[in-house]
Amino acid sequence: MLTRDSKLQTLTVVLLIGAVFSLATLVARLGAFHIPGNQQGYAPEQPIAFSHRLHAGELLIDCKYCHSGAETSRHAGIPATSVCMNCHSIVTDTLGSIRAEDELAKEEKRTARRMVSGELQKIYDSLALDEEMKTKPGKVPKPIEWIKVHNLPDFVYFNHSAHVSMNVACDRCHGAVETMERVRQVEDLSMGWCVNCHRTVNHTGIAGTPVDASLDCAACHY
Amino acid sequence: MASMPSTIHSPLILGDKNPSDVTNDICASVERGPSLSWWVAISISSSMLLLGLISVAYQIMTGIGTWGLNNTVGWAFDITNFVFWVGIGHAGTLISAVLFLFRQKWRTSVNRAAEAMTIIAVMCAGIFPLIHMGRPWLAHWMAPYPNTRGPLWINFRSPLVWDFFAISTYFTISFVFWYVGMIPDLATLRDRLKAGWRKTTAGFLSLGWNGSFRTWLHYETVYLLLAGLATPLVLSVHTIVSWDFATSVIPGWHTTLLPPYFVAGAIFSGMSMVLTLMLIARKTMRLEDYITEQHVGAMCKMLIATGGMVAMAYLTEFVTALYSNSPYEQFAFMNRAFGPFSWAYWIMVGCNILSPQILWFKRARSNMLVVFVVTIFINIGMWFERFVIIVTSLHRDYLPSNWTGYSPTWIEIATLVGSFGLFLTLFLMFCRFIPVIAMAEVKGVLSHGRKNQ
Amino acid sequence: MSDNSSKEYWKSLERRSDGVRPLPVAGDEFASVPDAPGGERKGVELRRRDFLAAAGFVLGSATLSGCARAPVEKAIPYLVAPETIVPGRATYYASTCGACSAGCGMVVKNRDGRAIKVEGNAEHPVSHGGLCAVGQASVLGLYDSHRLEHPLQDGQEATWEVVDSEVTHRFDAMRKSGAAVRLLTGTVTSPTKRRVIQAFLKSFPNAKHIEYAMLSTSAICGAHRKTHGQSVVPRYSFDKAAVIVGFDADFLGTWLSPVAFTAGWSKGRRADVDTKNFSYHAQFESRLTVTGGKADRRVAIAPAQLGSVMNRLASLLATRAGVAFGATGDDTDVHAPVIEGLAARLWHARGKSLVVCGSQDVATQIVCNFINHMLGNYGATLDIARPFAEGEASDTGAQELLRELQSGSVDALIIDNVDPVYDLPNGAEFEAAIKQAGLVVSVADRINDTSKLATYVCPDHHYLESWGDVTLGGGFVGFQQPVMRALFDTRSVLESLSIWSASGSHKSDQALVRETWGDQVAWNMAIHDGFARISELRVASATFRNAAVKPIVDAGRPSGQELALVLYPKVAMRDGRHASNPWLHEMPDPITKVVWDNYASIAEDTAGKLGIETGDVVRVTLADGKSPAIELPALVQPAQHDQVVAIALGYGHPESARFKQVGPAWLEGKPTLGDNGLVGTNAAKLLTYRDGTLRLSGEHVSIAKTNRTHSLACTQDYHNIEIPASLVLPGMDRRRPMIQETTLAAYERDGTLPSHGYDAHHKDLGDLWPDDHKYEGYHWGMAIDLTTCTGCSACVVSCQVENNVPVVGRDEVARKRIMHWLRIDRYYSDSEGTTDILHQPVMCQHCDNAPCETVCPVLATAHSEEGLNMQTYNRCVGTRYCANNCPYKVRRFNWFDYAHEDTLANMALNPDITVRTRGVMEKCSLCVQRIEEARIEAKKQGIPIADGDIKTACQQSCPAGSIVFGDMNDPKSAVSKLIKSGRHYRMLEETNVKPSVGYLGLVRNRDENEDPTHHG
Amino acid sequence: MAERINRLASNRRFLLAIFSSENDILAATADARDRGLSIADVYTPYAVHGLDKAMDLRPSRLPWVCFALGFAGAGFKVWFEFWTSATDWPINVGGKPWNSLPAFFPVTFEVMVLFASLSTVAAFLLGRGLLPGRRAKLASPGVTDNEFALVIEETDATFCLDEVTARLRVMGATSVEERVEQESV
Repeated sequence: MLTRDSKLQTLTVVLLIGAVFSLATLVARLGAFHIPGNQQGYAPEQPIAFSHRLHAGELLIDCKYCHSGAETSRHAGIPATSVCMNCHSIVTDTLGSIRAEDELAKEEKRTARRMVSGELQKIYDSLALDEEMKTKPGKVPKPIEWIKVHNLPDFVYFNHSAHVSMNVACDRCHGAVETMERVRQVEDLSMGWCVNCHRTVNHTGIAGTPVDASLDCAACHY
Repeated sequence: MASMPSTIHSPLILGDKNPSDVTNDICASVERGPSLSWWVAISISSSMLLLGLISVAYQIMTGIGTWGLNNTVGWAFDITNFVFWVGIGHAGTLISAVLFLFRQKWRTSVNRAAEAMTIIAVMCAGIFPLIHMGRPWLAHWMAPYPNTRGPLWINFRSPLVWDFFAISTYFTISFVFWYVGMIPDLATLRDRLKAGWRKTTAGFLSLGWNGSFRTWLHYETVYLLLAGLATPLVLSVHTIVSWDFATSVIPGWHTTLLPPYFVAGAIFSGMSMVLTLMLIARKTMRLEDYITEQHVGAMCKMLIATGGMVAMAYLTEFVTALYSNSPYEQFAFMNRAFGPFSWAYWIMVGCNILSPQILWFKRARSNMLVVFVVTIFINIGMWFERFVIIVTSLHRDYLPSNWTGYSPTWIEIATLVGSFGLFLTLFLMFCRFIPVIAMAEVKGVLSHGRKNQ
Repeated sequence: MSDNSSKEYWKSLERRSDGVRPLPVAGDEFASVPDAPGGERKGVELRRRDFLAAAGFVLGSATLSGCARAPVEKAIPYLVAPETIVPGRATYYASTCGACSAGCGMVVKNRDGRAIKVEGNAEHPVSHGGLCAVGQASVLGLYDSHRLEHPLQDGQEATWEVVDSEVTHRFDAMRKSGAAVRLLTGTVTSPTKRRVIQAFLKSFPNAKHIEYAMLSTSAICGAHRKTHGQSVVPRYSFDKAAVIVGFDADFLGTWLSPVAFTAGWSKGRRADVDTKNFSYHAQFESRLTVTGGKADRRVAIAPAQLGSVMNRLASLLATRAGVAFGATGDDTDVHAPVIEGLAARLWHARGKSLVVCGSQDVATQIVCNFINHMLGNYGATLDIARPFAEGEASDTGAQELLRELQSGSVDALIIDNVDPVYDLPNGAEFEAAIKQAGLVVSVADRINDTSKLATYVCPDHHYLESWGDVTLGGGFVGFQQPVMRALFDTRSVLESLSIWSASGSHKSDQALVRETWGDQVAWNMAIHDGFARISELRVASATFRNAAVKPIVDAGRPSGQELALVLYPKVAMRDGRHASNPWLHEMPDPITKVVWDNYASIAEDTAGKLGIETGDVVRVTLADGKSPAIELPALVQPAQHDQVVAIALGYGHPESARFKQVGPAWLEGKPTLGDNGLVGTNAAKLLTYRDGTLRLSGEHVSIAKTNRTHSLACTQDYHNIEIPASLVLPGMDRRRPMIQETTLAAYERDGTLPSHGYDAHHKDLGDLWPDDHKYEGYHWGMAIDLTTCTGCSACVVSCQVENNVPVVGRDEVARKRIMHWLRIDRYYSDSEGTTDILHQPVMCQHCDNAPCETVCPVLATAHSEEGLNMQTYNRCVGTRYCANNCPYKVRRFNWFDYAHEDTLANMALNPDITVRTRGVMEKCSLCVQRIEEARIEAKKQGIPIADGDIKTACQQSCPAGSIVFGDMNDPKSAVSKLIKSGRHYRMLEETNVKPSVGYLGLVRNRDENEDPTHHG
Repeated sequence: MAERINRLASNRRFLLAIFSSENDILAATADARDRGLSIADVYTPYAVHGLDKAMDLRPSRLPWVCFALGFAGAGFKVWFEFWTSATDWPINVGGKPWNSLPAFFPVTFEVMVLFASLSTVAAFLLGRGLLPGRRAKLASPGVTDNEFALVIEETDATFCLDEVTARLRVMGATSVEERVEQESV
């Protein structure tokens, strides 16, 4: 009898340790836990290593310069490649590497080559441009296939212009994009998150202006 | 003793059994190997179950469209089966709880099986609300739990939510009640069986029961409390099921009569199904001494009583409609009796009202074959009662432009057959593995009606 | 914290291709267009469905792992963004509908580079904002996967260069040799096309342009040539007519320009605006049409009786006018008193009346002209100075061509978008004869029975991709403009003819249209508006030639008690040119409510005599035995003349074979197609030529029952306004008050609808909780005028297009599972020997005390703060409890995944609306997407939404303007005014569900003793 | 004597009497109680009525657990329903009032029953130490079949084993034996 009992005890202890261990592992993972569909933290690698930190953070380019649909349409929009070319027809590489080339050319006593960064080259390739910014004959322009970061389910209707015109700041949903090298989904973009904001602003207003954010299902689902 | 037999003083258990006989007799069916007839029965029932499983799988993969429903008749076989099985599921708790509270000692012979039948029937019933959903994989949305949708909970005003809570509570309580009642018998089994998986299982499940009277004392209290709680529960469940219809706006559904009508109907159908199964079990499992003509007679009387209530409800419906002066309501009932589905209505009346009348006669009550046939009729009639309520009310409601017919597809019929398959399979398993009669309770009433003790 | 840990998952996931068919890109200009319009949403419908279906399955297993991610979606921007397109914002272009020759104005919604919805142009001088079902549905023709994507040479893919060079070469040779060139077209309503054709043919010494149409106007043109010297179809103004008489002319349903006529007709029937000028409408017709259904007095006549009835009317009027007319008509006819009363009314309304006739017989049309002339209607309600159309005065051109072809004397045949093999009675002869022609060039958008015979098939643009113009009559011309880039390598027929012309000048269709009009129109304005007013096309010289008038001798056969055949165009299918459009096949016929079939309509008595029931297949044979018999199911039709067998044209089209795949495939599923592998049966074989015109009616037929049956899919099982007498308690009303009607006389006197037993103790039940839901902002509501609703079903299709409502197929409809959010209930009402037809559009009534909401366990349906009954598809678990508890049965359940497999057709989906998955409930949302769009725009501008800013899709399409939507809280809104009307009622008001949709009772211009509610 | 005291400190001694009928055990138990013997427990195959009085046991306090938890469950549920429907996100459902109290009762009732019964059963099982897999300590193998066992603890030195054994035999015991339970240290 005694031996059986002690066997049982050992088993209990082992099981208990196992349970505690699993629980500990689970708790550690809890921080990374995502309900399916919750893509918080999603930061896919993009075809071009475009830095929002540089453009929006350092150069202080307004969000709506590139994402011009935000004010007028439901989609903020990904800028057309031609929008990049507004600047990058002139700016082809970082100041550092151009200077380096200038100095190198000076040392080697030759004219400085035109420097084109690898990432920017992808833009030119997309438009089928050669080094002279002229259309390369025989090459087909191909748009850049960005990876969508902020995906809402298809059964949700979200309208950027409705929010932007009510002075909802971009970072309210997108976070401090101007600090991100690569864009990351900061908020979980869940329904609860949307509803809570809609409820809060109905009490607090946005930047002191009272707003009427709808809580009807049909505001987003139809 | 023989000259003046009366229910109160005649023995409940025949054959002058002592507790040991009871143990031997009842455990025998568990201990001896399955008979050929059991194998035949289970192979038939599990084939039915398989057919049901295939049809449900097909339905879930393809869509509810594989049922004969349409835009007007959104429920038919599915909810009919649901209400039918829930109704069947009422007898067990009723026999266990209500009769317990009323100190009806004869219940002890049938309560175990009746409770098992309840649980199995509720399982059969529970399947239908699940598979009738367009997206059953989202059934958990019926439960209020914290989620990413923020403050979106569920609609506590919906009778379906009430139903969800009622059925799950009912199943839980019935199961607990059944299990608690079974602990002493499991202990008996544990102490009788030779070592093996069955002994281990019985040992595991009997929770260390040792027959201590201190435990018995609390046990009796728990049993009484459970009975006390289960009695309003059993009434509430079918009341809530009836509210699925009664709180709607559909003529023929929207009536205050439905709760008592449904409860009476449920008891009626449940009693009838218990009797059907008991009559088979007493014959095949040689339990004539435990389930005596006296038991059958008592249950027949309950059938007459509840059948009378049901008949009363059928009549009242018409009177209410007539009195309501609502043309929609009046039409609903005229349409029930004389419309395209009048055949279903008259099957219902014939089976539920006319057939039990024969049980007024003692000779009929003591003829097991007659009783058996009557219970089969009632089972059929009660299925049709639900069909009539659901389909004939829906198929012709307010706007004549929406009036449609309904006919089941083979998938639906196969699903109904499958639910019977599940019911019978589980019941046969129960008969095979669990003492079908509550030994501990029967032992307590052995002396009942015996003069010398 | 752990953000970076999951990066690896993403790289490894490939984008799911889903078999999305890439959009064909025409041309390779430097990418000023995206390689896929709306690239961000490309193929999104499939993923959505997959996602919804998969989400549930995945949930359980994935919850613990926490690493389940949605598939990677790509965002593909433009290379160079076009200035006018903002992704996600719709642009609207005015154009002219090309679905039939009526020329209704339309506004086309273009979203992310693709046209997704067409709607009526409210400023249009002809259609006044409505658009019929066919027009609404025609947008799907753009995304028809059967369209040719490139030219064909001998059935093989070819380039335009090759085809052009070869065709031009051969035409040049013919110009020199004087070979016979024939151009076969449908009715040409485009001045530019006529000009281009003339220019093209002029260069050939022996060339001829032949026009034909299955539903031709030649009899009208012929009659006017004889009476007025001009081969025209007048412009009819129903709005100016106080008395309207129709003789077999379904002008509200299918005749000539139903949208414009409905708009005009309904203007005279605004009971709330003006009861004094409420028009009187009498209709003499052999079968039951929507027009007859709306008439104040409808008389069922056999085709053979038409002549005598019109003779009688003409003679009565001639007597009053003091003009001679050769006959007196039959004054012993049973209808004589009716005709006499009508003559008096017409005479009283001289110059304010209109008599129209749909007969294909020139002599009959002449008498019709005579009647209108005597009544002084020319110049008042009929305009031949600025006609609706000019046309051929006979239908014999095509037959002459056939003989020419058979004799082998035609060297080149150009067939422009017509299919004579299908739609002419001797199609088989055509098929054989076309092969005799030396060169056959077909300008067809697809391979059909005729174009498959062509050497070269030069696919035309869809009308939404091309430039064009249409004569509208009344001094207007309508313009078509391309509303999106052509999907395929197609070319406008105008351009093709210009290239093949002698000059060989390659002019674009735009240039050609512009050239036609020169300075006559302000081009930019005209294109912006979609129409322009032009200086008069012709100067009237319309003196009436009395000499032409002769009484009708033999207007129709047979004369005895034999059965007469009546072929007719269905409201949805017309002449069958849209037979590839599933929306139109699934639109319930306004009269019979049958979908996906044509049938032989037989009157109740006749069917009884012959022992035929609905669904029996019958064999219909022309008595003269000239044509082979056709077999099709019978339908017993109330209110049809006993001697008539009516069969719809446009069915049995070879193109309909494609619908084999329509509808769910499952164990007990039945096919959408009939035994012949097609939808319906082609009745064109039974058309006959007589006196130079193609006749639709009057032939003597025999009908025989076969032993086969073919069940017809009908959306309605019960047809009578009264419920069965056997199921009603004695003394109770058999009629339920869902449709309330009255007579003009009673309404003028009372100003309200007659009261009925139902509302006596039910009016204004009040609320138990008046303070909880007050609707302080907007409170959306709708009012539908049953007086002007004709049942034409434009709203049904418009709703389907706007809201991505799936097509379910014949079997599903037969199982009563049609998905239309808006249905039109149709009841027959028998009174005093005549049968009235009642139409009632029913959509979700948006009850403030909605029974459906209470019962939903998961809050998938709830009420908005603005009184809308919201349905959240993604929350729905599909218990169907809501649908059961809906007294109106307007909720629609997705019984299956109603497939959207055709990725091209999916481009017509509205990207703002969720495509619903299997197992969820859906229903009318009162076009909440339009409300939300208007709200967002109003909020951006900081102003409230003005009345009329939001038009629901059904409202927009309604030719009669019967549907009004708006804010019930705004006392000045149109809907509020209608709610105050004495005719306003809400359906099933007595249940106190408080619907937000209300109806305006049906008023017929009748004496009170004709009141249909006062009988028995 | 010292040895006996020593033994008592570490072991408990019991007298086990087996009876074969309900009436015998009732009488024997009552008799033992009247004699002031310490009745450790009685083991029966079924609940013998009257034995509680014979053993002088107090009624069970489980009804209190049942009442309290049932009440708490109902209270929680009615609050939860009110909170979700009227406070957390009031959604207009069919024009019903935010606080649709009557509609909240059915679920409240069900939850009350659920809480009350499950808590009662749980309290019973835990209170009596009935747990899955628990090994039963049987007074006699037949107590779950047909035997009735009376267990009397030898509480003090005055306990006279023979006398009690004799008495028990008189009362109908089919067997009487002494058992010693090792006290675990």
